[in-house]
Amino acid sequence: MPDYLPHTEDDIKEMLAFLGLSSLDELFATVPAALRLSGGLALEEGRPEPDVVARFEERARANATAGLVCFAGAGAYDHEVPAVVRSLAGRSEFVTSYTPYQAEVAQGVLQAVFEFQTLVARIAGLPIANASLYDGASALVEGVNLGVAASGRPVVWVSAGVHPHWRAVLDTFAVGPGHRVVEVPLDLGRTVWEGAAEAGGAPGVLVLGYPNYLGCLEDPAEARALADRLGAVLVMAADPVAVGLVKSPGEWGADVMVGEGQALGVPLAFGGPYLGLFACSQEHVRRLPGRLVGETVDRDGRRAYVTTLRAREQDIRRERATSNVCTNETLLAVTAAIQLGWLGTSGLAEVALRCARGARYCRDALLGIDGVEPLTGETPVLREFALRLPVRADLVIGRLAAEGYLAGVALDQLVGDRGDGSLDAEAAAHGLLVAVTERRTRAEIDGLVAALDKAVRS
Amino acid sequence: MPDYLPHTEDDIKEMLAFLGLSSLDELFATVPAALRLSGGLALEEGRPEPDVVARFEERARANATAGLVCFAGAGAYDHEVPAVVRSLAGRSEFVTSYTPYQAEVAQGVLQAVFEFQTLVARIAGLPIANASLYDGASALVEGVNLGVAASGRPVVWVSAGVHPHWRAVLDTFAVGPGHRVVEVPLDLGRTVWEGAAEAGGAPGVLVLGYPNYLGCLEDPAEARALADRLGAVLVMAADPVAVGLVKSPGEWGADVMVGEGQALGVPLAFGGPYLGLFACSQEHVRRLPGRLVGETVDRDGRRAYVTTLRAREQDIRRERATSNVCTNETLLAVTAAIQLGWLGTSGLAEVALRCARGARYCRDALLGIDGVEPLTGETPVLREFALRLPVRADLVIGRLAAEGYLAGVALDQLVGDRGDGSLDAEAAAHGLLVAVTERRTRAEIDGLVAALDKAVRS
Amino acid sequence: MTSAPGGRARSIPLLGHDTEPTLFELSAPGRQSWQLRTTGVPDRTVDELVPAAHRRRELVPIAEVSERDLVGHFTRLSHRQFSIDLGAYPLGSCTMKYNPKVADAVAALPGLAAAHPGAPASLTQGWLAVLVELEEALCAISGMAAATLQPAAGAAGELTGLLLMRAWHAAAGEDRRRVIIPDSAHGTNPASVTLGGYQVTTVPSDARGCVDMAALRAVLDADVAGIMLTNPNTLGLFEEDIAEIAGAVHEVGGLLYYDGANLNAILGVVRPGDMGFDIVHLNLHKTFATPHGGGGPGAGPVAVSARLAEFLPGPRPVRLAPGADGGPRFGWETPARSIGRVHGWHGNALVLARALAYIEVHGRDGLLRVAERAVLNANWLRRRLSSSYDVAFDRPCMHEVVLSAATLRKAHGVSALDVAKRLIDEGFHPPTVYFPLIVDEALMVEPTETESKETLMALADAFEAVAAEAVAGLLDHESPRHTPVRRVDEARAARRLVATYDARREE
Amino acid sequence: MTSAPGGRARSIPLLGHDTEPTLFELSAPGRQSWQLRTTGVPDRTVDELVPAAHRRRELVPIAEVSERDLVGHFTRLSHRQFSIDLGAYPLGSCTMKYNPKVADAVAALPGLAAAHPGAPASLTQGWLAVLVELEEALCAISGMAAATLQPAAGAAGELTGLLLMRAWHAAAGEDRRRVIIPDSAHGTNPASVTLGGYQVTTVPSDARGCVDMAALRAVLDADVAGIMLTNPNTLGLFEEDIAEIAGAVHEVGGLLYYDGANLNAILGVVRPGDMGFDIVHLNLHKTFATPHGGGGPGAGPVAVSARLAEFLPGPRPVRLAPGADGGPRFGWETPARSIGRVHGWHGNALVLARALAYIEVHGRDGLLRVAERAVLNANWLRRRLSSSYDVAFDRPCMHEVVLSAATLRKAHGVSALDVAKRLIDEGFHPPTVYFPLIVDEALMVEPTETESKETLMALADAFEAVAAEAVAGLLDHESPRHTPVRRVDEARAARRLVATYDARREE
Ligand SMILES: Cc1ncc(COP(=O)(O)O)c(C=O)c1O
Ligand SMILES: Cc1ncc(COP(=O)(O)O)c(C=O)c1O
Repeated sequence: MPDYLPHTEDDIKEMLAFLGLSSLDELFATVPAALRLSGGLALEEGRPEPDVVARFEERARANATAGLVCFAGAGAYDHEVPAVVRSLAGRSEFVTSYTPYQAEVAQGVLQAVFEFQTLVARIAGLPIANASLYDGASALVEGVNLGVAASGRPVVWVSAGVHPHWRAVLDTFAVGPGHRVVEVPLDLGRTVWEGAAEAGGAPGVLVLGYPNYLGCLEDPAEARALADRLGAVLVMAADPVAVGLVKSPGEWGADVMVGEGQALGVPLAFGGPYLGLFACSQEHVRRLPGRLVGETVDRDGRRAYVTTLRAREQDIRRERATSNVCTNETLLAVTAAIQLGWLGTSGLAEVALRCARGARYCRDALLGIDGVEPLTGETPVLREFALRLPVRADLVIGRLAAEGYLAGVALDQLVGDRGDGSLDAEAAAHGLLVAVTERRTRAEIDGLVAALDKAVRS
Repeated sequence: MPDYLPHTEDDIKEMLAFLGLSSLDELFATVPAALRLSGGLALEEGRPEPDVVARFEERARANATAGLVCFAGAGAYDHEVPAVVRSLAGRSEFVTSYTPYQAEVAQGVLQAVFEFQTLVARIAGLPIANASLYDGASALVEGVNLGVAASGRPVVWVSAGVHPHWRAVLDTFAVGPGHRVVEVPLDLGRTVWEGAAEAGGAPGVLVLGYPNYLGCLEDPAEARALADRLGAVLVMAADPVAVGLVKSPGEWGADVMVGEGQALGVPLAFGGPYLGLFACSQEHVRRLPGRLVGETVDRDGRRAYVTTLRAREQDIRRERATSNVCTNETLLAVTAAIQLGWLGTSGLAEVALRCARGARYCRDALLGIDGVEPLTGETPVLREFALRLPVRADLVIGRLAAEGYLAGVALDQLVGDRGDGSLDAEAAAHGLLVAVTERRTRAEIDGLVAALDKAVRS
Repeated sequence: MTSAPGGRARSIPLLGHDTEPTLFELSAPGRQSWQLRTTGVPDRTVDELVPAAHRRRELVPIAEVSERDLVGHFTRLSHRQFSIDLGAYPLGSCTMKYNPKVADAVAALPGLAAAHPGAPASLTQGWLAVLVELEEALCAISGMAAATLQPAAGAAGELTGLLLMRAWHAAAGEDRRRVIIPDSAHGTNPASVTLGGYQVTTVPSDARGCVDMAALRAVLDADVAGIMLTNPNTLGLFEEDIAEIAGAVHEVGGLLYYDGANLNAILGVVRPGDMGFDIVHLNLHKTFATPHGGGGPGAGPVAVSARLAEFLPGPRPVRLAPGADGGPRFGWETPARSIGRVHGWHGNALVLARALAYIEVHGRDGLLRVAERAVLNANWLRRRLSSSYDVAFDRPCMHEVVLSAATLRKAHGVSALDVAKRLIDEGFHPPTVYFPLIVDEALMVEPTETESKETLMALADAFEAVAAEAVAGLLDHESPRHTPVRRVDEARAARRLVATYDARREE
Repeated sequence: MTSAPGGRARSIPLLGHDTEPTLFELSAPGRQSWQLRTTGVPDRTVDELVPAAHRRRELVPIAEVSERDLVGHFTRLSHRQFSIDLGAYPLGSCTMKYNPKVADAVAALPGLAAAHPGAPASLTQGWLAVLVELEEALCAISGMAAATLQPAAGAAGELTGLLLMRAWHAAAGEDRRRVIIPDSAHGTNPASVTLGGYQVTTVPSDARGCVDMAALRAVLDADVAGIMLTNPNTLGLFEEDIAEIAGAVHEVGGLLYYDGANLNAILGVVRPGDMGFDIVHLNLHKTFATPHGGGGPGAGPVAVSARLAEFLPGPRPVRLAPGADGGPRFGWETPARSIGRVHGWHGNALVLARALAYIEVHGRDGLLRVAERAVLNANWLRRRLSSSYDVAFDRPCMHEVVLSAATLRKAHGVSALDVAKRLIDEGFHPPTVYFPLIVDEALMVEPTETESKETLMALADAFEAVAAEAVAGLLDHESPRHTPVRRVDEARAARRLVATYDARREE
């Protein structure tokens, strides 16, 4: 009977006696007999750890993808995570503690999160960042909620260049508050804001992806100008690695930055746990969703950290809270702080640069294959780009897996039937999104190109 | 230029200036120019971590053995090491500290070693155990040195049942002090003490393996009686797992226990680092080799631990020290303490029992294959046993590797040309030593048997 | 400005009580930790790659530290942090039980950790198996028909559940506006209700600490979309009238939502589905021991009864017809009337894998033992402490007990906070304080099943010693005394907000 | 007797200064942590398997604790332990530099960690490659022809080297009896000499802290088997006369042994082989940054000049003719006149792998930088501290500097120990004290190259503050003050030996 319980038979006897009970079952006297489960749970008996580990090793082997050279991205990137970051983030003090409710015994997590907030704020080019949200998609939802609250207008214009999954999540959660989400279509990888107006109702919020889900760097100045004209809050869904090379959302004039922090030291892990990044301008601080760590002093005047502006949060404000988030992704925020500390000022830029070099080299080579066309126009790309293959993308991915490569993400799988306003079903079916991180060597890229060349011809 | 150095160009300039130097090279002015290395070391340029990791992953893949179901033993056993032991023993406070010279900041390691000493003493059935030695072989050498010093007689009778590598190491190190090592031959797995006398000179030390290298449990009472008659010190080279089921060296009357602690939570790791166990009776405490942790109090009367009886050690006693050991295997001693804590009183016995069950089941089945004969007589075995195959053992090992099994260790490879007094070259060539730990399942054993059956017939 | 020394350790309690400099103070221009793979990819300048309009002028300032100083800094921070691995953590409502290390090992398997979430099902059968088998186990445990594993935490599960409620009523052509929650509910419940587009109707607790049936009946009508309950409730008490409650709510066409934060108490004893709940969220980071990471990640799967399954978020991992080899096959499927995605990918996958490992080790028998021991421990503490503290509702409790310092406060001017802080000096993490809100000076104690009788005794002794001090007028407001920082000035933190290092420097 | 509570944490400095109970005090009959694989192997009773004569009557008493309490105990112990990862560790002669985490990752690769040492060469080509390539690198670094990787630590290397010396002379039909070591030598040197069957002849150091040439010449004769030196020596000074020393020793037919503990200072600058050494041991756990594990494991490979190669321990990993595919192939070979095995298997393999990783990351250029920075740091400290402390030999040093508290002692009654203990309160691990023996009140400081200028400045400030206190008569014998235990009673430990928990109970 494997478990982690310390109770010996004697312990149980003594403790029951102390309670004046004669059986463990009596502990549940307040549970109506009629409701009691008879026959126990419909689960197997417990198995010792080594058996369970063996099962998981088998399941792990059944994930062929983990062994492939990864050119897939679409919001989840295969960046370098060094041993030093894994070992520090794995310290059990960070891993097995709860939310820092008692500051005196939680300065470790509190200070690490304070440093994380500082780093996110610097990347965002905005003064305030919170202690994390679930993932990029949930950060987007919170950003839109903040924007609607701030503008007082429930109409939201979202560029179709924002990650399709994030847009889907936004649609799901817009139902409650009753936001009216208008999707602004792409054309050749650029958002066509012009048409949007017809949708009726002045928007309170504009959302732009930077880069967008096809890897294109659109012009945030255009969105900013539009937002100014409409008196709307500008939310930029930005990639923290790209910001190593390009202007920050703050520099572009965004009011809110939301983002996915997976690229900052978090493993691919089949999509989670990831890390929602959230930053905003000073004026919105009291609408900030989620936890915030602030600096203060202790009774001896020593510098100390504590969660602050708690009055925004659900446990105090309850139904009037700015958000319902409680548990967030602190451990991954701490991991990101460590990873950023490892990268440092030069490393973040270097990673972004190497990604861009690899992507450029890879894209040029792939476009050399006949039948392979760019899916986007002149809009510049950095780490990721979209192609139109002469063959269905899912077939190509299947063939390249056999050659040892995860060639990318098939667009139709990614956008499902929601599209992005420019992709017809046929283009989606032949669309492949390819990402190249700093970990990809020239040999791997050449190998991919050769294999893809073969695959589209056979 | 990858490295872990914090010095910026400015740091170096400032520091050199402070020293009144104009180049780093001048730091080495005291090194005669004639001796200076010109052209630098004949090594490659440094490579970044990920390149080096990739190289090691390739090397790791080239160790086919690591992927095989392991039936090899011969002093290195594939026992269960749970995640909890690995994670605790991997705490950086244990991993990256030096020898506990400053007790006030080293209570963690000191107490863990104190607990290790207690556990080894209990396993040995002897009152004193040290803080570890390099491995079983070095523990044997130290045990013999202690015995010679205590008895004042340099003649050492060593059973040929002691691990062949350990005997080889003993021979190597006997040269310095000038011990006369007499190897007492085996017959059908049992030491034949009778003949030994002829070797001339009354022995000061007797050494018996328990179990011996062929897995046989010889009768220590016989050795004890002989030692009493000869006034010799009895050193038992005992296996800590076996002691889970059998009498301890102390119960058998041994003066000294030496042993290999690898089975107590240490990975196979191609033979090292392993863990030398050393325990002895009270009367020999001042001759104890190596470090010893003792309990005391601090100035406030709080219980505290510190290294003690230092006057035995090289740094104080120098050429008159009981041993030259300084760095030992502390981290593995701490690991063993954690592993034993995890096993607990019932677990150590359970592991020993499961090994014995598996070995019995496996041995019976293998002996069912025609042409496969036992190499030892009626002497009982526990975890390990020796067989005589109809085919050369190395061939069989090669064939079974292709089937996914490491069938065992070939005797001739193990004993080399030193033998054990009973093995003729031909027997050695056909001899296979098979070990079965608690990790081996019935399915794995059945698979081994089937494969071996096939291998000896083809 | 010169940087702080990265190798000085007076900030670890082992050596001293200094503050630890920030990463930014440890930074010195030119230091570097990063090492990246040699790729052989042709060099190109930033100018070639990034159009001038987008190019940033200066690098993003991060910090410049050596790997050695990076390690020193974060290792020192870890010594300033309490955790379960260091000792008991009886934080009510948080179920801080021991997190088995085997789950960490499972989560670290490259075959799981290095799997890309966008890879096709054919290449991720192992992960799909993990998800499907976990969903099946969670349904068996909760007594529901189907589940979504997407919600990243409990609160996300709550909101997902409320949207399911909304979709259900909408499908029935109804537009109900109110959701009922008891006054003892956790803050995420009302917050989620609002985000779900509903108004909160609060029902009081009765003298026994349970939902006041009369009051409930009074607010039930056709405008009620449903009710959110946790059972046992946040007072650690089992809602004995749950069957009546379910009947009454269902009668007006409402749905019952189960907040699974307290499921630990009833594993294998009674299932939410059998109590009449329609929607259930489970906190895997509580009941199933996935480490809480100092505030997250968690996972809050939502399980529903058959009639609600078609509304679940999608895509969902599902079993397909066995493959040619007869082995199981898995794929993705989006329910007919799905409310849509609630997570960017498939949920907090590695947390889900950990929970499955925990469930597989314990199995049907082990999970029942977990509940029994958790309830045994809590009741033992309740009984032991009822003489020195007020017990909010002094009758058999489930996995936790809510004490109160109300009497100590009135008689001796000592608050729940003083008691909590003083317990730190005794070597224990304090219980949850001032929650639930309906209990004056609440001290909410959840020992969990992994603490031993000896630990409970020591904890009880500590509680009693503190009470005795209070009675003797010896308990001051000075504790904790040994921690590297003493009581912190929370008011100042809010008044002069310094949420980043840069804000500090601007001061 | 009731057991101690496994969940109470007042022994971690974060919360308090209690002593941590032993594993044995945490034990309670019936508790269990172990979980073993389900094997399906037929059950058999102990009686069936173990003959009565051998069977033990009672189980070996270990301890009975839950996994949770096991974790609590050892995690708490870790909080009572200082380590490099927490801060600077300027322990002279120990080269406590930062240990790169990448080496841990390499050592954890299952392909390395799960390889059985008895498997045939055909199945362990990867390991053989690691060993051969490391041997080649170490020879390049030391300027020798061949090496053995078997010795498990420096002292084991020394003894191996002395036996090689012995074998060499024996082969020449000589039986020399004496080995010379300087009075500044590390204790393992003389101890190894004795175990090597030689007598120690000590030569004094001259006014410059180096071997006194005249004194050396005086003791050199045909009975001298060789000399053991470390260069730079334990005073951190380079033996400038090394060429003369080598000449003189070789002249009488002796061999030169190089104790590599201080190699860090001269990596890529000068090689022992070029100085005339015949036998060299290297401390991989110092120079090559393999973690010291609180006292071990280490690795002490021994490299020799060509003429001694045939005596090396065996079997040795060697390169074979390339395989059919042209790729490298490796095997085992025992030298013609091998002194035999010095390790149970092939040496401390995982330590060796770590060292190779370290060498490959640094390469020819990086290793030189290591030496330069190590020497730069030590000299900076020497210069800074020469005004507040005696410097044993105040001239340019190599990787470490030996200070002395002699003046402080005479003038202010403050010992090196007082200074060392006081430094702990300043947030630093103390330097090595009272070694080398020839320096009165020695404080041996080795900052290593991985500490930054800022750390050196803080360390220097701390040293100076302590000296100032001493001069002001403010330095007492009470430090350290913050540590969980204060100065310990070493005399009592030796007087009333309690080396096991059972011995304590017998008291
Ligand atoms: C009763 C109760 N409900 C809901 C929650 C919210 O769960 P989470 O923090 O995972 O969002 C919690 C956790 O604090 C809780 O205790
Ligand atoms: C100068 C010197 N020689 C030899 C040794 C012995 O090395 P080890 O501890 O690895 O046996 C040391 C280590 O303390 C040393 O400093």
